[in-house]
Amino acid sequence: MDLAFTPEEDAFRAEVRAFLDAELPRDIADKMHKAKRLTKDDCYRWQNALYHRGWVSPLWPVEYGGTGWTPVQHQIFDEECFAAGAPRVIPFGINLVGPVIIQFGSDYLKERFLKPMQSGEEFWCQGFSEPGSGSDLASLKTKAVLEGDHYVVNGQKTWTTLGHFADWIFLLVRTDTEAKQQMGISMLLVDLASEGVEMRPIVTMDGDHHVNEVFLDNVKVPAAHLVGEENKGWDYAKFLLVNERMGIASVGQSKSELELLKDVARLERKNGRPLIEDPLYQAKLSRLEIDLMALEYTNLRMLTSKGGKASVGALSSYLKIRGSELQQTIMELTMEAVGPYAAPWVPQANDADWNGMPVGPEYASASTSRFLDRRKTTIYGGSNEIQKNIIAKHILNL
Amino acid sequence: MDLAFTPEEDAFRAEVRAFLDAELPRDIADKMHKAKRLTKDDCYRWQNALYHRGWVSPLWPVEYGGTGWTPVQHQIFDEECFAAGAPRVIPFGINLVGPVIIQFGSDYLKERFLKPMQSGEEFWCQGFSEPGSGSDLASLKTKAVLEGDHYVVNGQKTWTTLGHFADWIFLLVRTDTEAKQQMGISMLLVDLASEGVEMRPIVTMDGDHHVNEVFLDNVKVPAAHLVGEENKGWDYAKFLLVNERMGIASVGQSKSELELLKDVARLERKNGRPLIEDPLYQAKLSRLEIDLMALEYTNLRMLTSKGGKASVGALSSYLKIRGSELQQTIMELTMEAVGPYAAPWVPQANDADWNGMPVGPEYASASTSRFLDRRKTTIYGGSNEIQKNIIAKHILNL
Amino acid sequence: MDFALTEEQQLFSDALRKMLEAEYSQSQRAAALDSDNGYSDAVWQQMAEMGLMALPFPEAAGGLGGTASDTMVAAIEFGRSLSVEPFLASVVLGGGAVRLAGSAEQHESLLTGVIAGERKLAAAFLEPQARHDLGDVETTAEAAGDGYSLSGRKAVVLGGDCADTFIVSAKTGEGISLFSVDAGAPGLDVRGYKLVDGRGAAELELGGVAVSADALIGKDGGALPVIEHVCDLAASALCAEAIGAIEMINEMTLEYLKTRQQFGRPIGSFQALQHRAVDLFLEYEHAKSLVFVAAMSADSADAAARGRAVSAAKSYIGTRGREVAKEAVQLHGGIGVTGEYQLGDYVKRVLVADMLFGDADHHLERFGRISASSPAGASVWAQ
Amino acid sequence: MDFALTEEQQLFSDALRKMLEAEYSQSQRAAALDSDNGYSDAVWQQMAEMGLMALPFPEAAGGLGGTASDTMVAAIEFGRSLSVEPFLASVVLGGGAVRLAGSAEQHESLLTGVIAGERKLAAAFLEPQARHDLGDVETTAEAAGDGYSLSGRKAVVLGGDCADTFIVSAKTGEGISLFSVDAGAPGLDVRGYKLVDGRGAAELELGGVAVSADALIGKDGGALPVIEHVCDLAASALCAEAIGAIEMINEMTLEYLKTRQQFGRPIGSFQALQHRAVDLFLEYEHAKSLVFVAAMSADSADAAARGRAVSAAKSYIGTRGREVAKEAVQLHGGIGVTGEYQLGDYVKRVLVADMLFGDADHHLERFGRISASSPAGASVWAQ
Repeated sequence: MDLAFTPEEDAFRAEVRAFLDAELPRDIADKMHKAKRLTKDDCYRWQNALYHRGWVSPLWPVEYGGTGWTPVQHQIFDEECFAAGAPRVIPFGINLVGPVIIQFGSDYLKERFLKPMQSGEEFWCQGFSEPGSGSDLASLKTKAVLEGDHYVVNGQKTWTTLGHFADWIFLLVRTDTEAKQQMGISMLLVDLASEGVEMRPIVTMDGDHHVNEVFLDNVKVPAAHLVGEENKGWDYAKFLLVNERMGIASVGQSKSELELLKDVARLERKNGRPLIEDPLYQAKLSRLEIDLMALEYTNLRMLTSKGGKASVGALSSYLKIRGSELQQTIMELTMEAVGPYAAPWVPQANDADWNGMPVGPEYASASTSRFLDRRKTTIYGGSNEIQKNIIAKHILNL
Repeated sequence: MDLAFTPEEDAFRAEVRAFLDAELPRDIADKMHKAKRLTKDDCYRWQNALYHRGWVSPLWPVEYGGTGWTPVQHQIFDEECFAAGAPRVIPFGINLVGPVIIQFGSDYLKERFLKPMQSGEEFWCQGFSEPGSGSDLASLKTKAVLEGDHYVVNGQKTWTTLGHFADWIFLLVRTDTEAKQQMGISMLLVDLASEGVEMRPIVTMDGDHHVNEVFLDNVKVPAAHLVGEENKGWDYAKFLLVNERMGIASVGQSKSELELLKDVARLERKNGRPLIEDPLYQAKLSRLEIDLMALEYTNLRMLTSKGGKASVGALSSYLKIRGSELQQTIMELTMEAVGPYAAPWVPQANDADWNGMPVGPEYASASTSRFLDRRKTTIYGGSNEIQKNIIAKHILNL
Repeated sequence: MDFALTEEQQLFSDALRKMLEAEYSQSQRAAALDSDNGYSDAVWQQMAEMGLMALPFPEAAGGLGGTASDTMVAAIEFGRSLSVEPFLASVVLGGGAVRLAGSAEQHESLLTGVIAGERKLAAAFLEPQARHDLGDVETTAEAAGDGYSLSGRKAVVLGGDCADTFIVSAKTGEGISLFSVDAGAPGLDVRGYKLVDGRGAAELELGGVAVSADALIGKDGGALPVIEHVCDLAASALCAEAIGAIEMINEMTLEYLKTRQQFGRPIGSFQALQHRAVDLFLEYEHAKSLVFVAAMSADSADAAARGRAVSAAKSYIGTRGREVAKEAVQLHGGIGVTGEYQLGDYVKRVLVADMLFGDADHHLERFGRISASSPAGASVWAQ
Repeated sequence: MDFALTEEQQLFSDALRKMLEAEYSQSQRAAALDSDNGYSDAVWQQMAEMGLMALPFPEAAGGLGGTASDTMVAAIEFGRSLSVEPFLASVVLGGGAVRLAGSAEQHESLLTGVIAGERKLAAAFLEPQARHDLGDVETTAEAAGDGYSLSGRKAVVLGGDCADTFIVSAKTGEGISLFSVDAGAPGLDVRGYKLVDGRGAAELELGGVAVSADALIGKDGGALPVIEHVCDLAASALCAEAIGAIEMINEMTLEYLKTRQQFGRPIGSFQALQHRAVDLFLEYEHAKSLVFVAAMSADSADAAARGRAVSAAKSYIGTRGREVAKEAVQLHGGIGVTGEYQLGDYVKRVLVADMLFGDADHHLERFGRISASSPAGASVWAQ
């Protein structure tokens, strides 16, 4: 048992910092710290920089461009990136479908998709949820029928995050309508430029456009773009969802956001002193910080445990639940910290090139909209209720 | 809409105070305020005083000795009694089986049981729960078989509060083993002095004896001691349980206990000032006090609502849930207020005639044992989980 | 002690609900938000015709002599319909200050227009540095000629974007005082914007704004108790709006639980969600009781009793209301976070109810101060 | 960074668990509680033989040179088995003070007996008026002849009922200092009692107790940092005991949910209870991580880093541990509140873990002070 970093780990941290210092564009870091909207080009520039450094897909097998880091190195990398203001790499390619292609995809798929996914030349988005299938994902209705050398896909997907940045979508589709629900599902990789694909924005209650609906009307998909075997898509989806849950604890991001929150609490004043010294507010902040410490070390404890992948997969549900709650609490406490100036609604202020004058302190502008936006973290990636069902069933055997 | 008391209500309050001043034995009030154990004689003395004043069964129909008070008068009476240190009248006779006998019992039962129940000459206890039937009360197994002019009862009851003070027990028994669960149940009134009745104490984790197991071995019960009709006992039980839930909000008791808690918080010191002025502690106390205000006025709002008995019956579940939680919170905050002196375990100090020296302040002695004892409030009277099931089904129609 | 609406209140509540249901559909409201005013002038006029603007004012000033309970009855409907009309700003806040502190002449000159729905007032009490502290006033009113010259900044002035006249707190040599200031006064800069819940508000900058001597409302230096009372009235009304919004949030959530199917059954048949739905309704009932108590206390001149009741409600609504809003979104899942579904608008109304006139902590602390300083009972332990 | 037990620790943990499972059944424990000692002398001797009493002491003093992590491994087992042996009192607290501040002679004279299991120490730091404040010392040590005369009162001295020697904090002219005082010293009144969780403790009254000059442990007036460090070590061990108890609480609850039948099915099949059971285990995992971090930090001489880690764990265990305990009782229903069922004993252990060495609020505030005073990052807003 040892809490200290090794000299190698310290050296690695220095290396990461040097890289960030040299390669992270300042304008992007500034946007991140000030919660401004990122453009697709911003995402591309940062991902491409990571790609050239060989750090874009650290968790992949080394032969595909992974880094072979220890869990502690991953944690260090994550933390340093967020602290410096690097955006999270859009996860749908690198973290979600990438590992699925590597594990289950044909050589053709690996050849065709992995490099542009890493370089950022092709962005990906996710086509799992449907209007009628949220928590009950296996009830999905989008259908694919094999006709010769291609599938014809019809249906509708929803909650497609950053679909408007994406070039490709990975879909769960029903290929066997006779089989039991989970049995007849396959995974297809679909070019969003295909005829019959229509993407429509969903504006969320924060007033912004993060997610989309995707309509698929007789879309032709080459049969070669089937992942693995037909009707085995549910297995691939489960593999993918475990990976999704792991990233979703967002320890590095939350640690960085907590520091920004503490800055706000130092600048705001209540009863003549900095808000961070106000007993009630400080207590809330401390509870959050302690919860985050617990999350951080639980994450490390599990990643370094000798229980192996299986137990990590199951325990990742704990991390998802608490991690998503803390992401929300950070924004809730930021909103509270800002006081009455959390009430003005100035969505333009979220644009980095807006020249207007903010209402109240600059950090106030985004506080309530980010609180609202964060409501999604306990819903997506398998709602926290679904996570609890998973734990009750698979860990507690209830 | 008017929050003020009428002159008549003020006059009534004065009348209650004068009565308490004159008739509430000082030694009993002192025990109550200091959380000392009451003897059966203490309970008798106070109940008998109420009986002679005509106030022992205020909720009963006037012809049976009820007072015909308005809901506000009930509330005033309740509050003043607790504030003065009067014990709660043991509820099993007056509040629970009494109204059932009045509503459903034969003239013989009314004649035989109501007066001594009111005067305190006969105390009652409850025989509903069994080791295997807690929340699932209808699965009870204690059996009664009619043999000529009496029933023969066999089985086991548990969680019988103050059974060791009682002379009589009202039992739910199965009289038809063929019928569907709820259909075959009857209610019997049983003399605890009958042959075959054995009462054994259950010591709870606070170290005290409040509840009992009751073993019934071929106990003969006169057929005339059947309440209402055979196999209708479930209806009577439901009627009784609604009454039980109503009393269980315990607004008057909690208001009085909150004042005692605030006294403790004024005497304890933290960082050189009274604990009641410590920001974190004061915030907890205020939250409790506000919750209790909300409970108090919700109680009044429902009692004075024109929705009538039916809606009161349903809404009483809300009062039971929050009321029982607040009874627990009061003891939890008392335990916290006491600080390190909540750790010593001096159960003898709960006896009024103990002459030893307490460890720490006198009010510290009972703080942790009362916290432990209070865990029962969210379990008994239909656990809060059962209340939520009732609300979900009967109010929300889910 | 009586918790029922009077027959009059019930009739009035029904009429208002009917009017708003007819005139304030989601699309009508959206149009109102997009209009120049930022609210529906047609609804505003109907409100005036119904006598709403006259509600709390004395009969001598042409009002109806209503109580804060009457205001509550109206505000619950504003919350249910998500009204963005500046009733709270003009009638409760601006009008309340004039009513409580103004002379008969000021009642005449300022309230007549308010009652007719022609003049809109706004109260400029809070300042950028003050957070929720009404006594933290840096704006100054210096004697200048026959009148005063006002300089300073005012923050998040509710209804300030469309007000004709501001009631402004400023420090004279005597202390905090109130002044009426015309929206068009030279030296006054009004920067309007919308709040999260769609209402209008403004930042004010006063750069030596000249007002006459009779612009002083109430006693020179004696305004703080008035401001506190007016803000208690506003907080009480805001809590009533919030309880109206919570009512709708719960109705929508219950409906969704009954209709949304997953795993082949309505999600409301899952026990974990049932218990959480029960919590929402339990909180609603308890919050509503406190809102009633606050309204019945908000007219009281007894600052401690009034403050205790208002702060209890405001703090409870601030925390539990937000919890209810968050839970309702969670129980909805994805649909709950979309802008098109109206749940989000109700959530925003509940959030803003906590941000204005003192947040939950502010009122929790105020309640605690009042409560801790109340005389101790005869302690059994101190004997 | 490494969170796994070393192989040595794992072996030791297994051996200790085996011994306690054999020697510390519910009935054996009850007998120990009823004995004169109030604990099991047989178990105490076995603990000594296993080297437990030597664990944290330097090899030079005959100890094993172990770390606070080693203590944690043992303490988890004490929590699981509900041990009432005075390990925490004698080895961690009394022994810790001597180890950190004492001279080589004092190590020799005091620790040798401790290591052999023959001498029991207790630390008398807290006073009746002090609540959780270790610096609030009114007990005085006046120079008298060659030594000192100690007067004052000490509160809730863990293991004080059976200690041979007390390590007492008292104020000299220089400030807070530590003294060793024999249990039999004239003028020392020891009033022993049991705590809620079955351990022994005592109130001390020192009425001019004479001690010699070499009873002073460490620097005259320099004891406060030592006391704080010792109490951090004790808090860390107490948290480890609590996590052991929580482990058992969760195991018992899960087992009960699987076996108790109501409405014709195990109650653990009801979704509302399932989700609440998940919360118990989630809290356990997160609490355990903090307990590990506290143990790995508790030996640090860096008071801020150590305080941050220990206070995080202590505050988390204090609040969430209590929540887990309460929920477990509730999930059990009636059986959960009976004295005979051992759940209540585990609950009591968790409660006491919050009451000693600073409660949850105390540590939350301490954590907040450390955290708020840490240097701000380069604020993006202040630019």
